[in-house]
Parts: sequence; structure tokens; C-alpha cells
Amino acid sequence: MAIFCTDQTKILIQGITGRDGSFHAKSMLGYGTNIVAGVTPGRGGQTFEGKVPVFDTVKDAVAATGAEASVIFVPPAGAAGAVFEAADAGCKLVVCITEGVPTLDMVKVMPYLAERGVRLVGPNCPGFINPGQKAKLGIMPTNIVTPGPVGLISRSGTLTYEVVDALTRAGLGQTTCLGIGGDPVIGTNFMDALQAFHADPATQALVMIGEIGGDAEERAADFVKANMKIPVVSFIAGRTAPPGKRMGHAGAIVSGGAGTAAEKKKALESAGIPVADRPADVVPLLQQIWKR
Amino acid sequence: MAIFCTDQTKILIQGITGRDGSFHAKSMLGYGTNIVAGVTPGRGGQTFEGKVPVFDTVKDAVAATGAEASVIFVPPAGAAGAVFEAADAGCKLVVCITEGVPTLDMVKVMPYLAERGVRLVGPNCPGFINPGQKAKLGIMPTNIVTPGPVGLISRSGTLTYEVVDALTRAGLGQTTCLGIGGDPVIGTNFMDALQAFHADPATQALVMIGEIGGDAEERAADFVKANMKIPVVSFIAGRTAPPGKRMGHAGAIVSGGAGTAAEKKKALESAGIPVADRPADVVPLLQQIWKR
Amino acid sequence: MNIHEYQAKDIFRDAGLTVPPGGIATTVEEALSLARTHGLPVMVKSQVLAGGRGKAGGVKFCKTEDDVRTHAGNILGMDIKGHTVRKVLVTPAETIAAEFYLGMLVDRASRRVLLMASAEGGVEIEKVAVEKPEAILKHAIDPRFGLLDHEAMAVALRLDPDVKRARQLADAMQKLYKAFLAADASLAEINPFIFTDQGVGKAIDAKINLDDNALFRHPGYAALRDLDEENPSERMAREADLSFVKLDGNVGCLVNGAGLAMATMDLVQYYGGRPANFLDIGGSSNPDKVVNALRIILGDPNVEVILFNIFGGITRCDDVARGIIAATERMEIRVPIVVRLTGTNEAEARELLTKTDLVPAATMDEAVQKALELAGK
Amino acid sequence: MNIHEYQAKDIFRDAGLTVPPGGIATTVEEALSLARTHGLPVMVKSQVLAGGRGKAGGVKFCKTEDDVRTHAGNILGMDIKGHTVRKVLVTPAETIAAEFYLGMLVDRASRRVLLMASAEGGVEIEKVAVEKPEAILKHAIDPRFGLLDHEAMAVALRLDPDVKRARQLADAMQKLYKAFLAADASLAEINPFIFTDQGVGKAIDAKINLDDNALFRHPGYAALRDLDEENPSERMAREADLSFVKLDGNVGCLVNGAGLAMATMDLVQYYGGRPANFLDIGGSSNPDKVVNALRIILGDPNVEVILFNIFGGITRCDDVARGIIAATERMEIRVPIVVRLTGTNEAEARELLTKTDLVPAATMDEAVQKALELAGK
Repeated sequence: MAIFCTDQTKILIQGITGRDGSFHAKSMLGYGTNIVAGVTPGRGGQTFEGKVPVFDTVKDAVAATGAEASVIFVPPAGAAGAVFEAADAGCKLVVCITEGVPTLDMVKVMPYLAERGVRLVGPNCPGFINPGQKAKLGIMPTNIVTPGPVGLISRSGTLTYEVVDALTRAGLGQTTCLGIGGDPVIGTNFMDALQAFHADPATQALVMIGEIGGDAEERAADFVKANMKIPVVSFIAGRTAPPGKRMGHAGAIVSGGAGTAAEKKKALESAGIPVADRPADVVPLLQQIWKR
Repeated sequence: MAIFCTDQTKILIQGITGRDGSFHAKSMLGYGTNIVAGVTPGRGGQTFEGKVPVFDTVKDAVAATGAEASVIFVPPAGAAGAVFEAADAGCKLVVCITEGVPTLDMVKVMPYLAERGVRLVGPNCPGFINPGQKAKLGIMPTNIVTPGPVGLISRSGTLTYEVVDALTRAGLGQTTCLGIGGDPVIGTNFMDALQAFHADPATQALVMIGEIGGDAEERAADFVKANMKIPVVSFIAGRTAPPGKRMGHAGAIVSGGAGTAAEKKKALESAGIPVADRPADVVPLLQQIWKR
Repeated sequence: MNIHEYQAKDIFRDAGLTVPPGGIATTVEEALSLARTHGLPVMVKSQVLAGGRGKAGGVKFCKTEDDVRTHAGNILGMDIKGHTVRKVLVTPAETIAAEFYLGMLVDRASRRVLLMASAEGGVEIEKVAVEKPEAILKHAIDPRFGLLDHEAMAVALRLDPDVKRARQLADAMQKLYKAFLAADASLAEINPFIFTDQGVGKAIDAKINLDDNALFRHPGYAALRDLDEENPSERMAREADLSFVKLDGNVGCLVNGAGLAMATMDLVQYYGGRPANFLDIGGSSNPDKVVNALRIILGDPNVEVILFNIFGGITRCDDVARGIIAATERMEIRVPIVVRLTGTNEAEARELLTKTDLVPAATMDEAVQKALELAGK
Repeated sequence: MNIHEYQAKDIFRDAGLTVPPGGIATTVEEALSLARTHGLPVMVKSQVLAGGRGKAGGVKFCKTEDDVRTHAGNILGMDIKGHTVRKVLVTPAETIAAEFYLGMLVDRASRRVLLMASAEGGVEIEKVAVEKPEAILKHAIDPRFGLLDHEAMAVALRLDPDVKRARQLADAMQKLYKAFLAADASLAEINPFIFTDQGVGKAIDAKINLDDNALFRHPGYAALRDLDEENPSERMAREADLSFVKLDGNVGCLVNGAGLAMATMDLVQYYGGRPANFLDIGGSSNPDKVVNALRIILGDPNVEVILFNIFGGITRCDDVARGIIAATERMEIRVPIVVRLTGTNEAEARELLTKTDLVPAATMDEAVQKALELAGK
């Protein structure tokens, strides 16, 4: 098993005919992901790659195919609108890949999702991949993952791939590799992801890739200490980031002396979570503490 | 019994030190209503009429007295804000007497109440009085009511008193006399009130005082026909109202040929509800169909 | 409060809707000058607070300056449903490839703002509602989230499957909602919303009714009130804070409470009379208010009798009687007055009235019957 | 994007907040003229995008024209935390009977806009947060209903039990929220919000940070950007749509992905080096973007080596390698370049690099170590 979805989950893609959407839809299909529909207003009735029916609205797509989850590749101005639409149409899982979404759009969308019991992953995230389910909802490279017992949560993209690649090379396959995104307001935060992994019996060890800004890692540390018995290791990016400067991700900023890598490291270590000094140390650290 | 509240219900008054609030608070107290608190920002710590403690906020009042219901006498600009405050503080019943509240303020407040399971009566209404419970939440005259088995719902104020007075003179006491208000958007509409009376075993007959505008009476007629076994009579004001003109109440307007008194009369009569030609005919009509 | 098309268009523009330019003329010369400024052809549109302006000949297409001269000349001064046309809007005529109806109002049943939209644009929507109700799409807007992109788009795609046009329609709906909220409207309509031959969407007509209860939040809107459009007695009533509607009978009615006031009118009719007005004087026994009310009613030469119908309720009847007596002493009253007062201290009130010319009555029915007798009916 | 106090005050004014008037001067003469217009005493306030202006001597009270001359003269041209003061705000000095802090920001934990308020106004709020956190009241605003009257009033009454002042504070909070939403802010602060001796509430300082992601909705805000305040390399990066932060080391870093870019900087430091910058070139292998990135980094004379760290992911490494090679062929590069490419077609990419001067590396660690060797560390 894994978290959030299985190989049975029916998935649709909003913005499937766009530049990014079509590129990644092909990759997702190629991996074997159960994509049942695409949505692009005005393209209803077309077929994507000869097999995926395209609809004008998510509602139409859900009615025709029973889709339960949506992956969103629409431009920033329409991203929140796409999340609203997916939730309104009954999707219980929405993964928003779009980068550059206005923060207040996400603030507005959150209670709408809460009222409908919808999980959002992202925005501005690579999504996730469940290698054992051949389910990829997002843009992660498929060639670096392999099925296995390790769960991975990250606020980052390529840094995640770096660690996943190392895990796979070390023979440590993954249940789910999840990139939650680097924006200040995201649907699934560290804590939400931790709780999901905690509830997944297949996940026997966990890697958390954090970065500067906010206190998600600190709160995650508390949760791990209080609840989790499986081995957890971590890495925090941004030790050398100067205060007050946004490091790419809107959320990656040390402000008012809070959200530093040192603080996060301290909190994690005091919760019994070893923190690697280098990305390359993550896997050896995990192997060291994991009594299989 | 009666609807909405009993003599045990703890009631607070928002705007208790204002001109209208203090006047009616005295009348309510005089009737024996269980008023436990008043609220006026900046007057916290004072006492009204030597017995009712005044608080700065509804939250403070509820915390100190356990108040469960609120009656609002604040000016129009603050009326919706007062409803929000009462609901947020945990009051499950809010009666808003204030006249002249902007309609969109009420549109905004409605989902807030729905989320919290709060019943609103009004705005722009006389409130209600339960003679058997000595409970008056509003501005109805107490000298014209008496305990008994008749329920009364009305969109009007003084016209209601006219009919209530006639009921009392004829020896027909009341469970609850309820004025729901004449605004387009109100918390408790005809249908809501009907359902409450339907659930009250003490109410053995019902009088509905309607007026032109909207289709509340028509929908009420359907409900009565489908669900109610007790005798129901009605009167509709506004037969002579010219179309397109607002007759005092914001909601009392015949527009686009809809909402006429004739239509309402037809709907009620076809649901088996006799409609009086004159206010003075209401009581005789009721006596005629009521087999006690 | 109702406002003119050109005023509604300004509110629409502020909300970002595309509205053709234009100007207001009160003379033919001004209309010609505006036509030259905006370029022919133009539409000359009567600005009166009444529907059916087109059918009444109050909206004309003008290809030439001669057309403008003729039509502006005819329209200015024209009577449309009792309203005299005092100004016209001169605005460029648009090519119309398609037209739609977009409207919003406060819906009692859902307690929300209701979006209404129809591909049957440019015709009376009330007629469509009766004859072809399925042609009107409706969507009740959740005030917590507003009119969401996909909600507007779902309606728009049903109006027009062309995505480019549907996007413009959806955008117009969202901006109409923005205008509705910003203005505290009770009704806002674009009829029609058109697409030009070039596929550009525009609101070429505009209607907004404002919520009187919310005017206090919009001090600027006082300037939008067209005093010429108001019946003088209705204006006096508004300024005196009285609810008043002029009717064409001879029995002047002063009642406390809107429901009772309507019931009183109905009862006048029931007994074969004709009410001269609807008037709610509210709960007060203030002589000033009674004086104002009497003045308004007596301004109507048709009035042959005045009928007070007051249910005392919480205010004491003797207080109300004193107020009425004080008011009648402060002015010349040319017609008989019947007073029905019920409620607390009703007997004392009747006692007070016996010392005056006022005719007392115990019930509504008695009061109406006495009034009709006195009116010489 | 950060904007100046005077710009933030304009946004506050639009939302209805009471803000003292004032004007911007770039010379002592202009400052004097403004002081005369507004009337002495005035405050002369440096307009730079840095905190702690007061402590740095960049905010002065001026009782006389001589004071204005002296202080404006001193402040214009002053350096505050690396920012040169090019303009001052001249605004009437207010009497201060009480001062408060009012602020809003997007709160990650509640995923809402968080109202923060404190009676400890006029001092650095970060300091209060650390030393006396209980002095900061917080309320997370439900976006569905906004900041409700009673919510604002509950906070306000805790700041100041005087009802008249509490009402003004509550009103200011609601207008601050309105400004926050209207501007798509990520932070908005009034520090201090004061009451004058006459009890009038005013926002006498203003700070707004705008959400870069939302700038597309506010075309007018482009004009608010103070190009003088931007580091030239950061401006070039912004115009080239690259995430870039200038640092003071000698190892120029080009990385795809923000997290990996930070990790790369950290690794440079881990091995004893100092990164020259943070730079995320994103997922693209477009040679133009690489050229722009190289140009920005090479503009820094401290840079002694360039380190590409690319995790190929879905894009193929040979494509990325071709992009880098094309870019390096289009410009003069004065320092060695180490390239680490991992992912799909990694072997082909390394093959391509062997035909160039670029130094290949297989892992992050190897790449960083090679770069540090080449930097002559």
C-alpha cells in the first residue's frame, strides 16, 4: 500500500491539452497511472493520446468516468478556480502542480475543501508517486523510484529526487514519494502527510526533506515524537540562506530570526530524528538507525 | 408548550441600553421573560433596571450567565454584526427586531447561522411571544395575548395584533404568536415556522397572516396540504396594492405579475386553507372549521 | 431606489464590465453634438425609470444627423408610462451578432443572490419567464465564496458553447456580481449583453435597483436620485421618512404598520370605496410625523375623507390620540377625519376624541364604513 | 515585492484608513517646500526598503525650517543597512496620546490571514514577539466571512477598554484587512496606529509587502517598484524570470530547483567554501536562460568558479548538457565551470561534456569538491 491513492483510483487531469499538462499526462500514462479523463474547456469530445476522453468541465468528466482525483496543470490565474471546480465536482483528492499561484487564492480555497472533505496536495509541488501502485500524480521522474517500504515527504522538487535516487540505488524502495510544495499556504502540509504515512502500515521508515521558513518541521517533530515508532531521518536545506531573503520558494524565508535551519535541526534531533548534514548522508543515516 | 423557547430559556438583549432596547427590555421583563443579561459595548459592569447585568460582548454575557437566546435592538448598520456576534457566542436562537437592515448583510449572515445551527427570527419583525411561558422575545403587546392552543404566523406587525386581539377576545388563547418580518431575506420564513408549529403538540389550530410578494404563502400551502392535520386559516393583505410598488415592507411588492394576493388566496384555498376576506373574519372562519 | 440606465452603466464600468461610451443630452442640439463626438450611427435612448422604453418608441437607431434630430426631438418630452422623458443617452450603435440576458437579484427562497442568464436576450425577461421558463438558467451564489470561475463558466457554456464567448459571458457574470455587491443592489440586469461582429462582448443596456436600506453606506448615491422622476407626494413622504404609495381613490389612509395599512386599503375596497394611498406612519405618536402625513395626503385633491387606523400595541392609545389632536390643531383640515384607536388606554383615547371634531370608531370595519359614509360615497 | 511607506499609505488611504497627508522630497528644498505646505512641525522620514529607519537616524521630528534643512540634508544620501536614502516623506507631526501595533500576514499554520495587534505600538514588533509574546493578540480571519465586527471589537477592547477608541481600532483592523485583500499583500502593518490628543485614530506608519505571485492582477503595481532599491544583479534575474539571491562568496551556483539550490549552497559551505549566490534556473534546458544566468553570476567579480548542479528528472540530461554548451559558446567565460548532471541520459550528457572545457562530475559532493579546488581555495 501507500498513501492517498491506489492503482484503482480514477484520475483526471485538468489542463490536459496545455503544454505542461500534455507533456506530463503522457509521462503519467506511460508509467501506468489510471488516468480516465482530461478536462479543457472547449475541447470536450476530443481524445487525448487516442485513449483519454477530454471534457469541457470536471463535472462532465466525473459524471462520465467516475473520476475521483484530479491533477491540475493550469496557469496560475486559473489554478485556484480549477481546485474549486474539482472539489465541487466531487473529487476527493486534488493535486495542484501549478507554480506561482497567488497566496490569497489558496487561503480562499481552503475552507471550501474542508467543507467537502477534499485533500489538496500543492500548489507549486511535484505531486506524488506511489511506485507499488504505478500511480503518479504529478511530475516526479519515474525512473528513480522503485516499490518498497520507505515513505518520503519533502517541501522541495529536485532535492527530493536526489534523495529518492539515493534510496533506490541503495535498494530502499518507496511506498510514496510526496512533494508537498514550497508555498506558504499548501493543502497538505508536513503534519497532514505525516499522519497519512502514520496510518499506512506499508510505510516502515520515513525520510523528511525540509527547508527554512515556517515551523512545519518543528511541529512535525512533535508529532513524530508523540506518535511514530518507525525510523525517521531528515535533511533541512537552507543553512546558508541569509535572513529576510526569499530562496526561490515563497515559503523559504527566514524572517524575524524564525524558521532557521539550525532551529529545525535542533527540534528534529530533540525528537529523536537524526538530521543529515549532506543529502548524501540521508540514506546511510537511515540504514544506521533502521533495525530491519 | 409552544415553539422556539420555554420559560427556562435564558435570554439576553443586545442593545439593552439603547432607546428602543431599554424600552422593550422593560416590557419584556415586566411580562416575566427570563432575561439574564444585556450587552452594550462600553457598558460592561453596569446593571439594567437594578437586576440585569450588562456586558461588553455577547461572549462575556454567555460565559457569565449561560444565555442561550438573544434579542437584538441595535441600529441597522450594526444589526448583521450583532447577529454574527450572538451566533459566534453560542446563542442558538437570535431574534432581530431591527428595521432597515441592508438585505445583502442578511444574505451574508445566513450561511454563518446555518453552519452553527442557529435559528434567526427577523430582521424587521416584532419577534414572538409565548403566553403560556411568559416569554416575550420582541415587541408584541402583552395585553392582547393569552395562553391557549392557537398558533399564529405573520409577516406583519400591527395586523397580527389585530388578529391576536380578536382571538383573545373570542377566548382562543395562543401557544406562540410569531411575526417573521417583512424583509425579502429573513431567518425564519413561513415554511420554517410552519414546521416548528407542526412539531409542537400544543398547537391545535393555526392562523397564517400573509401579504403580497414572494411565494412564501404558496409554499406554505403545499406544506400544510402534505403534512398538517390541524385546522389552518389565513388572511392575505395587499389585494389593492398596485404592481411594482413596495408597500412599506421591502418584501411586499408585486413584481412581474407574481406574488399577488389573488394567487396566494388561490394556492391556500386549493390546499384546503380558508382565506378570510377581512381581518375580522379570521376568527369566525377558524371557529367554523375547527371541530374541537 | 431605481436609477437610470446611464447611471447603472457607470456602476458597471467601475466593476470592469465593458460598456459602450456615451453621453446624456437634454436637448436636440446636445444630442447632435454627442452623436458627432461618438460618431454615427448612434442609439438615442430615453432615460426614464420605466420598462418597455423600446416598445414605447423611446429607443431609436440613428444613421444620420437628421435621424438624430428627428428621434431626439420626438423622444425628449415623450410620455412613457406616465414618465416624461427629460434626457436621452446618446451612445454608439453596435453591430449585434448575438444577444443574451444576464441578471441578478436577491432570491427569498435560497436567501442568496441569484444569477439568471438566458440566450433569449434583448426581449422582456418577464415574458420569457412566463412563456419559456426553461430558457432561463439560474444559479444561487454562495456568499461565502462568491461566483466561482467554474460556476460562471458552466452557465456560460450552456448559453454559448463557443469557449471564447463563454469566457466573456462568465467574466461578465462575475463582474455583474461584483457590481451588485459593490452597489448593494436588489436587482441588476444586462439586457442585452451582446457580441459584436468582431466577437467583443459588451453590456449595451443596464438596469440597477438599489437597496434603500443600504443607501446609508453609499452617500454618493443620493446624487443619483432623479427628483423629476418622483411623484411630489412620494418625495415628501420619503423626506419625512414615511412609507407612502399614491393611489387614485378618495379615502386617505394613515395606518401604523405596513400589513395593517394594506389590510385597511383592502377593507376600503371591500366596502366599495377606493383608497387614496398606502401610508405607514410607524409606531410613533409624534405630532410632527402626523402633520407631515396629513400634509402629504391632503395634497391630493381627490381625498374626501381621512381614516386613521391605529392599533396601539405597546404605545398607549391616549398618547397617539393626543398626537393626532395636536397635529390637527396645527393645520387647516378640509375633510372629515375618522379615527380608530385600539389597544392600551383605548377608552381614554376615545374620551379625548369626543372633545374634537374627529369621528371615533371602535373597529377597523366601523372606521372604514364611517369614512365611506363621510366621503359621500 | 516590498514597497515604500508612502506607497503603502496610498493603499491604506484607498481602503479608507485615516493617514496623515504628506509628500515626497528628493532634495532639501523640496522638503522645505512640503514642510511649508503641510505646516510645521513635520516628520522627515527616509524612504528606504529597510527596517529600523528610526534607530538609524532616518526619521526626524522637525519643529523649525532649520530643523527641516538640517535633518533632510542629513537623511538624504544616508546609508541605512546598505540602502541609500534617495527620498524622504515629509508629513505633519502628530501629537501621540497612545500608540498601537496592527498587522496582518498570511499564516501558514491556520492557512488564513492572521490579524496581530498589540498595545506595544511604535516599537519593533519582532522584539515584542520574542520578549513579550503575550502582548501580541492574534486572530485568524475566516476568509468566508472576513473580519467580523465583533471579532475586531473583541481584539480592540483588549487593546483599549475605552469604547470610542476601541471602535476606531476595530474599524482600522477591518480596513487594514480590506487593504490587505485589495493589494494581494503578504504582510501589512500599521506601526504605530496612534490616537492624537483629540482622540483621533491615525495610521502614521505603513508597511506592505506584496505577493509576487499576484502582481499579474495588479498591473499598476509595476510602477511602485523602486529600481534604485534593487541590486542590479537581482533586477537582471527578476527580468530574466530567475530566482536569484546575491551572496558574498566566490562559488557561483546554477541549480534546478530551489531546495536543491539551497542544498548546494549548504554543501559548498560544508566543504569549507562560500557560495556566491542562490540561483534556481528551473526545469528548462533553454540556452537563453542559461546565458542569462551565467551573465548575472559573472557580473560578480568575486566569482572564481561556476558550479552547475542539475538533477535531470524528467528533462533529459543530454538536452540540458547541450543547452549549457550552447550557452557557454555564446559568451566569454572567464572562470572554470563544473557541471554535475544526473538523471535520464546521464551517460550521453557526460560524453557531450568531454568534448568541452566543462568539468564533469557525477555527484553533488564531487562537483562541489572539484569547484572548490578550481576556485583555488
